[in-house]
Amino acid sequence: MKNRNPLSLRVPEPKTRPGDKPDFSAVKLPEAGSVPRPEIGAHARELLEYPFTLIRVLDGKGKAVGPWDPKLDADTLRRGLKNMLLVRVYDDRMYRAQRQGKTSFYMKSTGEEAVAIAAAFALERDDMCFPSYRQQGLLVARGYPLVDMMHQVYSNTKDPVKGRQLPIMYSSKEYGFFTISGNLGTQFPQAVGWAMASAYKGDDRIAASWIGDGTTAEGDFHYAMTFASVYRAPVILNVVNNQWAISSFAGIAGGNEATFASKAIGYGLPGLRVDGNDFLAVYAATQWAAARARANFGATMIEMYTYRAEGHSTSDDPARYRPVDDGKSWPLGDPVERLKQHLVSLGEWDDARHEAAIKEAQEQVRAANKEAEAVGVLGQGNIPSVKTMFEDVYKEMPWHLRRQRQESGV
Amino acid sequence: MKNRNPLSLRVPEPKTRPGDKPDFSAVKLPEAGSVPRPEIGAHARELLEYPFTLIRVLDGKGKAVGPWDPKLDADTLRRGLKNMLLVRVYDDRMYRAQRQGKTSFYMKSTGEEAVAIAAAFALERDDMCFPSYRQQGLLVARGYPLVDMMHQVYSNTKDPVKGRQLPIMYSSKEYGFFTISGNLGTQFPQAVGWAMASAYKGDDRIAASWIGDGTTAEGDFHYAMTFASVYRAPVILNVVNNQWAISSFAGIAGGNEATFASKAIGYGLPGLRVDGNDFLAVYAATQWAAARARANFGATMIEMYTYRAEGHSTSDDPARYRPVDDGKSWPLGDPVERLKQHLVSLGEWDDARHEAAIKEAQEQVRAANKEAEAVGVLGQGNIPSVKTMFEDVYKEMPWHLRRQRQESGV
Amino acid sequence: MPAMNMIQALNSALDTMMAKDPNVLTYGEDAGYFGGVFRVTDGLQKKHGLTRAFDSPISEGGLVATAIGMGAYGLRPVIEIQFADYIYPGYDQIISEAAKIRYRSAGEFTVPITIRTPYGGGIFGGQTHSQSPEALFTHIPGIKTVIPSTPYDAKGLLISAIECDDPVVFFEPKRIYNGPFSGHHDQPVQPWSKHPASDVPEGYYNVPLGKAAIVREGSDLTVLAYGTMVHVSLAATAETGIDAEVIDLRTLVPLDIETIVASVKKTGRCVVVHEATRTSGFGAELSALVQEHCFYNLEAPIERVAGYDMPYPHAFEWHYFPGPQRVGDAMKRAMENK
Amino acid sequence: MPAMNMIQALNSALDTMMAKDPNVLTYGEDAGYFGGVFRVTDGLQKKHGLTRAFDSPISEGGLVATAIGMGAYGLRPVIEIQFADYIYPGYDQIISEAAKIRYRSAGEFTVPITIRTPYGGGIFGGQTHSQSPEALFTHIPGIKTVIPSTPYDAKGLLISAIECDDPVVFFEPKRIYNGPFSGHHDQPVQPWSKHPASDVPEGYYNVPLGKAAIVREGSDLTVLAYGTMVHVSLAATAETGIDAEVIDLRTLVPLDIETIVASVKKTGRCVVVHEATRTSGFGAELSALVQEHCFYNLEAPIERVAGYDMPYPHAFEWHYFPGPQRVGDAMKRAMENK
Ligand SMILES: Cc1ncc(C[n+]2csc(CCOP(=O)(O)OP(=O)(O)O)c2C)c(N)n1
Ligand SMILES: Cc1ncc(C[n+]2csc(CCOP(=O)(O)OP(=O)(O)O)c2C)c(N)n1
Ligand SMILES: [Mg+2]
Ligand SMILES: [Mg+2]
Repeated sequence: MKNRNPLSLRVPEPKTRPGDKPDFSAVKLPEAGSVPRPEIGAHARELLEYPFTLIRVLDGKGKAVGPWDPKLDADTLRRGLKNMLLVRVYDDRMYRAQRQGKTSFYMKSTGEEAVAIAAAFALERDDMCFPSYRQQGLLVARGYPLVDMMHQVYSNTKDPVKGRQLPIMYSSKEYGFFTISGNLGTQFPQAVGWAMASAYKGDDRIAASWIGDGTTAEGDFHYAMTFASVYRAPVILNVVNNQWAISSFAGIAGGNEATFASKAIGYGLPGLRVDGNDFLAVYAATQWAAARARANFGATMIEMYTYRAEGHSTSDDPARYRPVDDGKSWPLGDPVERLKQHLVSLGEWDDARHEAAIKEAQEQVRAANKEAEAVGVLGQGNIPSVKTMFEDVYKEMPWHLRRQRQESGV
Repeated sequence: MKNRNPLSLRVPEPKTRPGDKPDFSAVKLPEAGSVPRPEIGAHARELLEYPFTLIRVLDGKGKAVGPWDPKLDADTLRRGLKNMLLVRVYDDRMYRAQRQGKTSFYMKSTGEEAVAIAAAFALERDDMCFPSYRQQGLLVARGYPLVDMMHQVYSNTKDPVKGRQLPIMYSSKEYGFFTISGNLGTQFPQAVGWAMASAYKGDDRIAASWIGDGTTAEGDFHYAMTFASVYRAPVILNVVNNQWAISSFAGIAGGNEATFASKAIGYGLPGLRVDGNDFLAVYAATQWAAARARANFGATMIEMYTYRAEGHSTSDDPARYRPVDDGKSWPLGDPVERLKQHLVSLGEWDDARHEAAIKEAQEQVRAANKEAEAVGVLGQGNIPSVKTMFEDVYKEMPWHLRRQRQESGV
Repeated sequence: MPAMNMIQALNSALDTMMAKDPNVLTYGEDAGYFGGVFRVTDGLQKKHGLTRAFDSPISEGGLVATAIGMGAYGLRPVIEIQFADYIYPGYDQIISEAAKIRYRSAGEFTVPITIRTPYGGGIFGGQTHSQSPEALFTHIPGIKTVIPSTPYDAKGLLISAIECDDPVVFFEPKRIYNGPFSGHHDQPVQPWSKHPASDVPEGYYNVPLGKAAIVREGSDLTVLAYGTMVHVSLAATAETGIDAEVIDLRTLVPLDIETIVASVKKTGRCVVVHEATRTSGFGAELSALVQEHCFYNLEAPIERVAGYDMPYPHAFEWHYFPGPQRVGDAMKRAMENK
Repeated sequence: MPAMNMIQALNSALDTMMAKDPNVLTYGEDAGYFGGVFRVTDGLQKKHGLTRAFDSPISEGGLVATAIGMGAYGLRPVIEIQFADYIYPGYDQIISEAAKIRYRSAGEFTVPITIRTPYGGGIFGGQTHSQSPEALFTHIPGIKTVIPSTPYDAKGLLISAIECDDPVVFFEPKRIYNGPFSGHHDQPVQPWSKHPASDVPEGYYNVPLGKAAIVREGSDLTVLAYGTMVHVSLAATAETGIDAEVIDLRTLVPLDIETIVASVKKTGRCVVVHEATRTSGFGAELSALVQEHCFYNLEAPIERVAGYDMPYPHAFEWHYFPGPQRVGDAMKRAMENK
């Protein structure tokens, strides 16, 4: 018989709010090295536990342990560290540029550098990336010129996308970096389509895409997972769980009820859950998924478990909705510090070299920024010719746009 | 290093096509009664195996076995059987009416009667249903007048929706049956919203919704699951896996890669997989999910595992894409025959009474149809006044519709 | 040449392009083995292989999104949306992505995809199998919107759409798949075989996008129509005896403005016809353009004949459908003011 | 009464209705604890409770769909779509469901929901924070489309929208959230406090839907505008010295046709202004309606001033934005023909 207890609506709330002490006691961390590494051909049905654990390689002392250790040589590790430093310095500089009124908007990837850099290292140079706005590290790792990124951020006369896009919405076909969209998640199923095309043509290139934890709630997430599963598309679908979607904690996206990685189960895809602040773990998981895709075993979904250390964007102030310095208490630390610690423990790095590397990165960024600012910053009129505003709507300009261009008097 | 094997695109194909023998050897059936029945308050994390098994109560001999046996009395079972017979006879009659040119379109639920009837029995009369077009059994079980259903199918002057909807797109607020949409899946997240409202108000009514296997690929499926999970909505989300979506087998929706029930895991919801041709199993699973929802433990997703015994609709000819009589070989049989067998084995039913029940159903349908046809069938002009065509677009008719009505000369 | 109906002509366009270009493939709900609920892709899987014509999940959003990804790779996918009434789950990917990718990437990435979808009423399909949503696409820069009215144009325009480097939404007037339709539902159905435009070449040819066709020359007034309404307008012309110039737009964006303006300057009167609901329909744009270009030539108000502003109501098919009577009445009103 | 800007006025409307009616609740992305990226729901969770103003998953489709379900239950949910540019994943639920449920159920089920969303340019938001998609809703029967241009109207219209038993899409001109905007981006920003319409009552009042406002009486020509463009049009009027009658439509559907027709019959000239892209924008419908109702009164072609047909380009904010110069030029063209 029907019980007569009144129902009630549950609205999830984070453990802490401004004024509270950071509290990550709910974050359960299995030992580094404790998760086995399956065959790349393993059936998804055999991998049901992976979404509920956490793949970690670097332990508390910075040692690389367990079957997921990719055994990278010291040079590669140093390049990874330097790339992460470069992105971090670049982010700081561009953030400052926005504060100085030199552009309208900026978004940092601080604390999440390993997610992009290690992935770029594990992928082939000609694999295609469909990023969100927080994987600028992919471009940096692939050697895209910093100054061109800055031209884009400043919307100046050398902006590769001709001043048409909001800052950080980079695009580079040459570097295998798909034009970033302001509409969250749309790139996820597009990456699957690109991967289907590669398979259709008997090519050997794969695709990879990244969305955030909050974006998993969009239909595009479901479309991507469904098509990737049905057509066994060679694609890596990364969910970067940095715990926040602007002011909403991951629980608003369902993160309290199940891990994001576990969403892979319902599509018959492997779901790996990875310490996103562990360069080696990100590299190893990406490498596994890439090998699996290239061997025609299809797609893998990877939850990159990390933390958005700073504000969502220059328009955001996290102090309004989470404890100040929340990030400093993140139990998985900082990706730069952890890879540094690892290299130091190997005797392949030290504070002096680290300082020098930071200086070098700052030098690179300063030089590039000097060059970019010389070309122009936003609001000073050094924008592409207004004529070009009417181009590329279609391959050929139709009569009505020609007419509008005339009326505009340019 | 990158391997150079060419990739290839995989397009799933069903085991059999026209000309082949039906082959259901891939359908794995656990013993009836073998699946335990968890506490209604069990955490979804403890229920990970449920999406991969099959809840069955009626065994091969028609005996009710195991912990899911709802122990219904014989009268209830007989009412269930009679309701299923009534829907089947009704479907046959309306299908014939369309073939006779008395309406434009019809869709049967043949073979899936238990899915709707047993659910209606397990739900409270005032729980709200958000059905697809194949749960006419809900209306029948709740005692909605057959003749009104026919008026709708004939779009005649007594059509409750005033001739505005395609046949079978019923609507009845009084009977807790939400207006059916032609757009697949839209009702799934709407049901979640209704359930959230019930919880918001401290009400004790719950919602239930039904979509097909094919429809799970729509974004609305994902929206419903996400919101139901996040806000712990008191709703039952049923996926009626009848193996086909028009001409596409369930593999095109991802059914070869994972069970539909397993999609619940990624949202932290219980996912039950149920023999949809087993009246008792459908009743028991619905009862469990309803009790769970009413006790404020939130939503349950149920995969009703059944088979679309006939064509998708009057516009469809399944002989073009699957073996003829495929349905006859469905390993889980026919819901009417199985409940009949159960009642007979209990000594509560026999062939004579069954024949009589069929006759009675035919009588009811014949009488109702006589009445409905007398009011009018499609194409004979006995439609609602054309004036009414302009009403209910808005609560009050705006000037432009008044003007269009004038111009139309009615 | 054998007479083709519009379904056969569309099928022939796909077959021709799949044979010509290995980068052309097609997929959609029920579009594979079964050949589509309207049979437009019939036989393509058997002839060109499982991976070139296949079924898709019921996910219009996924259909469009994956096609965009394929287009970015370099393929020319043709996807089928089973009914235009069901295109909306894919709307975001069409207008936020397909339409904008060339522009936002400064031409680096392009979306050479074709989205085929049957539209329009006249088949007792009720409110979710009868819609005409073309205006929801003509408002979006970056998309081309194409609507044929004969088998010959259907094949030629579809081939042009597939070859087009910009995304094309290709609306197919399902009511005239099997034969032209005057709007007189009570008269016997005409097969295409009796119509000259059913004379469709087997192989490759194209009909350029952006060019309208004057299907009837006349001097009294100009009728602007597309799809099924072209045939209804011709019927109304015959029945009213008004010497109308009937223009089949064929492409809505980019529009063939010269042909329209030249005609209205000649006739001084204009009637715009479509099935879509009136308010903010494409007829509004046509009316605005005509008065902007021909204000001093107009001798009477531009008339719009369109669907009433409501969902397409099942039982009222013929009260709702803008048939020759309503088109004729508008033509007469446009002639009144001398 | 304290001066309110448009954000405070909208917040006050929500606060007033939540206090008045327990069936009113609001949710959206970042709309709960944080109070919305534009602060419109600021403080409502603290004051009215966690279940009455809360965050939603990033799922515009789910937002609209659950609101429809709540509406069917009997609540009056107000949902926030963070930017109009992101409304499209919810488009199917809005136009296929919210707009049609009353009709298809013969009035049995209704959808008394309000969908709030900031729209429009002028903030260097680039192509996905500057869009004006109103015409994609005015084409859909069953929805009301509302756009305020002042704090007073914003509160009064939002209250009417919440009380309306039909679904309302409520577009908020984000550029004028904090102050009116003439279009002269180089001039100092004006706060609302200097504007009479910032004089907003604390408690309940409403401004009826479907009624336009004549914000400036004039005899030379009629300007039809809404949202930010009302202020731009007033600036253009002052700068050209043309004695224009400026009409703020406030509701696009249902439209206040009487006010429009009376004005154009008086002036004989008309300029239509909006930020949305020109082709198939709502200006086309306005132009078509005016020439249908006032053909014999028109002394010059109806002019349209609109966004160019392209995505809103970031660096070209002020070349793209239809400012007072472009509006003024159109007004002059409309005056030329004597
Ligand atoms: C379709 C859509 N809805 C809403 C937004 C506004 N928005 C921009 S970023 C963001 C939060 C995204 O969070 P998440 O996916 O976790 O990515 P993160 O920013 O944490 O990397 C929102 C809601 C948008 N850009 N697109
Ligand atoms: C959004 C949308 N896309 C496509 C269709 C066309 N359509 C109607 S029924 C159907 C198949 C549905 O299959 P399934 O979900 O398995 O339900 P079943 O018919 O088997 O009960 C399709 C594709 C539709 N009605 N709505
Ligand atoms: Mg995030
Ligand atoms: Mg099915």
